[in-house]
Amino acid sequence: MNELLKLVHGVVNWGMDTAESMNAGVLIDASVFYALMWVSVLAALGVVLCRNVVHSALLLTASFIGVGCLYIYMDSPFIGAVQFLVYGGAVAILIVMALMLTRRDDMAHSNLSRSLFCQAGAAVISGAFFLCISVASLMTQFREMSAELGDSVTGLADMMLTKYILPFEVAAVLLLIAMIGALVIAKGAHES
Amino acid sequence: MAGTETYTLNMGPQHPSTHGVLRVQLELDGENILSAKPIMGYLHRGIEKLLESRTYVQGVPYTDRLDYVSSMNNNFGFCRAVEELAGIEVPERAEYIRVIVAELNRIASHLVFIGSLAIDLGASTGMLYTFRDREEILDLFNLVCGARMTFHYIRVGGVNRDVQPEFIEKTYKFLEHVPVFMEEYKKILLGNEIFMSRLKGISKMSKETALSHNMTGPNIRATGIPYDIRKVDGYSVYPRFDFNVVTGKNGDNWDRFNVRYNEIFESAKIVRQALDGLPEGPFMAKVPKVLRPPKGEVFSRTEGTRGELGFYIVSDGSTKPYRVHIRRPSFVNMQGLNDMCRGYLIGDSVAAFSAIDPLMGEVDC
Amino acid sequence: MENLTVGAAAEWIRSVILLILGNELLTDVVMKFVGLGACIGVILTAAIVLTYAERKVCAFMQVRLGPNRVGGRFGLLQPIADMLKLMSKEDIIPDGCDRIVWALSPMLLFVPSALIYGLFPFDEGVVFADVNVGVFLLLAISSQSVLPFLMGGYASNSKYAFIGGMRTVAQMLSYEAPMVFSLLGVVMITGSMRMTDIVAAQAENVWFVLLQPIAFIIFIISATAETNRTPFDLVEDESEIVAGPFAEYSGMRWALFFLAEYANLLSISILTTTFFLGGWHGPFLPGVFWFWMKVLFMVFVFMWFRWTFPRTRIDQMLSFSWKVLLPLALVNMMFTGIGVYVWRSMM
Amino acid sequence: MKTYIGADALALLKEKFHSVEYNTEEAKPAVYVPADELLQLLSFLRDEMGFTRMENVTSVDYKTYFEMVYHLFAWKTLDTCQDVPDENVWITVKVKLDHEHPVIPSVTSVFSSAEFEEREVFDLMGIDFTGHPDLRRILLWEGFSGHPLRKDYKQAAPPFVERITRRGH
Repeated sequence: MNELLKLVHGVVNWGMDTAESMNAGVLIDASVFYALMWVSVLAALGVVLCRNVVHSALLLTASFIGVGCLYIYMDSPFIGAVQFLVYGGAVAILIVMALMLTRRDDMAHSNLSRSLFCQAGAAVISGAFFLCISVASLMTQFREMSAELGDSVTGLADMMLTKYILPFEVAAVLLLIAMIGALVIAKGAHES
Repeated sequence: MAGTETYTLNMGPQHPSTHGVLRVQLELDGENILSAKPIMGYLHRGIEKLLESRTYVQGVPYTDRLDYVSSMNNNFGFCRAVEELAGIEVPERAEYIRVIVAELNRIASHLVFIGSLAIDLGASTGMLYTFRDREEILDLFNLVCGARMTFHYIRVGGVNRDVQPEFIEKTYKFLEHVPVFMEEYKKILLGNEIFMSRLKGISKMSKETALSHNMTGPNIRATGIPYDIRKVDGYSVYPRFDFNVVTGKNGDNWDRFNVRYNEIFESAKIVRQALDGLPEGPFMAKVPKVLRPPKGEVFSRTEGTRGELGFYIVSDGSTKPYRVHIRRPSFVNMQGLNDMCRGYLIGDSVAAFSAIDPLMGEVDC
Repeated sequence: MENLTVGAAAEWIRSVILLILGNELLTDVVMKFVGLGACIGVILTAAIVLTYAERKVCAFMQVRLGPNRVGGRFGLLQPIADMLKLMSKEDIIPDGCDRIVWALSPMLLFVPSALIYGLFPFDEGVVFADVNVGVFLLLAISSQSVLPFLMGGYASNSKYAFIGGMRTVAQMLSYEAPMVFSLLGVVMITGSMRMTDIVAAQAENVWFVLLQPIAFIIFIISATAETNRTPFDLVEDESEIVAGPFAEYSGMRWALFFLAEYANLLSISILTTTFFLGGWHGPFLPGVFWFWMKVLFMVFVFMWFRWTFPRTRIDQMLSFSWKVLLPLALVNMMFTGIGVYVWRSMM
Repeated sequence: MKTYIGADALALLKEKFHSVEYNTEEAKPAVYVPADELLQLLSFLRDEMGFTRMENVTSVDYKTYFEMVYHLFAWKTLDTCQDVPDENVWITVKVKLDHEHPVIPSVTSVFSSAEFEEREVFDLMGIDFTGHPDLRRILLWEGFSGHPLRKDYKQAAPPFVERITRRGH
């Protein structure tokens, strides 16, 4: 029995040593990151390439959730939860539901025009957008999160309710107006 | 801007809440019902045609299969029609026994109604309770005729056999039990806020609409019209008993429910009076072995549990009826379904199916 | 007594694994998987126990016996029989359905239901992931179960399923709001969104059900709605839309929906226990006993609702959420805020 | 109590509608009316004589001719009757129809409640109703041929359905 245990210990220790020498911690971290990244990116690609618009919308949700997981993986669960709740839980559902409720003759080919002209136009626009974003993010000097913020939630709360209270409230009012406007429009459509 | 579109939903014939094989074609705008079209005939067995090839006495068991929840009332109606046609005088004791079993069956049928309404509104526990108590009545019938579902107890000229003292004793016991279980339903169903809000003000029907659809039974009484054949025609020995015609006020589902709920008490009252005054004597009139009613025709109606049950029989003087037509209350009541559903939600349509209380065996005949 | 805690059990498992592996780091990694397995084990056990419990509770309410043939007088093996039945059933694929979406729906539905078990504190120190935004993350994850319902409803190519899917969205989105706001009261008193902190705060003072009775009621009601149980089971409403999104599923796929439903039932009971009933705390007995006693009591309460109430109508249900529960939750939150402020300035 | 319409009321009817016929010998004579005067008679009965309830609509096949049968009831005190069992008069109206092409005006314009019953008669007896809002088969399915309640109806042989066996033949 003891012999067997010793053998197992030996194998385990050898394995751990090898893993350490190969920098396994970093490797695992990176592989998880890349896995989540690929999920998001492939889902996003699927949004563009799918022929069925409902599938596109569902893949959009997958992409949102992948990004949310990335946030959580990068130690900011609050942002991740917000991503889940707002994008995965509300925005995506509304998009999917709106698409499902709209009837088409053939759901399998319901995505937008697939002519070469449209595709080229889309490629140019998205390429330009991608360029802008990447330039912007490359040129920005990212700072380490300052230690004084402490716990990310309380830090966020402090900032939002003191320093940035005005923009916060303005955004809230704006959303409220948008909501009421949407209600009014929807009501009008129903009556006509 | 693109408009919205309506769509058709076929509720039934296989659907948990259409009470058998009824199919209702709902025209829907979202969850709002624009129209409801009942489509029936899935249980059509041609009983009217079958009765033409049977003798009058052989025809009685077929009526059991019409409204199989209240077979006694159907037997009663058919036998009354045949007796009227053949001029048979039914002994008093038989009439009393008939009234007793018919009213007991009415209670049983209304209990099924309460239970099925409860389960359609999601309160499946309510159904189990009513079926538990209906079981007592079925046991009584088992005692009196040996059957629990299709009795064939009321025969042309009287009843199949006399009631035993044990039956009378147990029926008294059951009548004492009636207020007890009714109190229980009050607790679990009537007092429930959700139950109330699901029924009050839903499927409202005015007196005029109910009359124009020729609705009968609890459905018309719920609108406030005291139309009860037992009172209006005063057939059999009903005029001797003291009972009220229960009516509603608003003609909504709540009233339809309440009318049936309170009718149980009235029926219990009739049964008690009939038991108290049960006369001695024969339970069967002298009916010739081969019944040949004289040439002629008859339209006889009785108050079934679901409304006015009419039998139109044409005799050509032979042993078999020339033509039998059955005026089934459920069938005629179905005309009101559209009015009861239109403008309400899918959830209300289920309550409306229940409240109209159709029995497909009767609708399709 | 000390040895009866879950923590002690975990320590013991850890020591065994350590003995076998002989490496601290690897043992920690393995222990994470043991924790995962325990969470899944809780869900699967719950599905078995709760199906049996539901049948028995239902039978108790409905004056009948319930399962009494399979496995002795009390029908103890009934869940196993049910499981075998479900597994051996034919997998019917409806004609004209959106195959991929249809097949994914039950699996995806199970994911959020199972995932939130990682955030529950079962006992002193027994929590898979003690996140500092636990409450928030939990609500976020549980909100993800809307989409699978919608997918199932859409892909089944059936109008009943589709209506069910639409109802899910309306129902879950409207009841999420009062649920969140009712929990905010608890979070404000505790001053933390960490689940263990909330439990600890109740151990120090009183259970939050006493401090936040209105929030407790709102939470119970909206949790019932979130898990689609009577009186708010309009999604699977068998008397109107047959079974809603599940109408076209059979066999194991349906069993997954079923499993998710019971996982959700247990998780809302655990949530109620954690937020309002003091978690694992209680005198005399080890924490794990208290915890499961409270949870099972809550499960019983939810079953009680299910078997005694009729079902509401969709418009009544939505207006109840927006016109009654949400304002009530907001008012409750305001008063809690004032109370917390006054309390802190007094201290 | 249920009573049949009195002799003087019938005489009044005869006076109003000359084509109306009834057998004075019988105790409860049915009123025969030609098809084209049916609607006038029914509106008269409803509006002037208080026969507001069309309780029963049916038909009989007498091999050489069809007979439509209407049972009407006059329930005088529609709203007030609570406990007093009151007069309840009824009348049978009949229409004889040709056996080859039975056509009759629909009474739904006078008694809208007859809609389903007329559909039933159309379905099972094959009598055509002109002016009916929605004349379709009601109990039998659309593709059914024949009208089963006719005396000369012969049931068609059940269609031969090849038996499906496990081997596929």
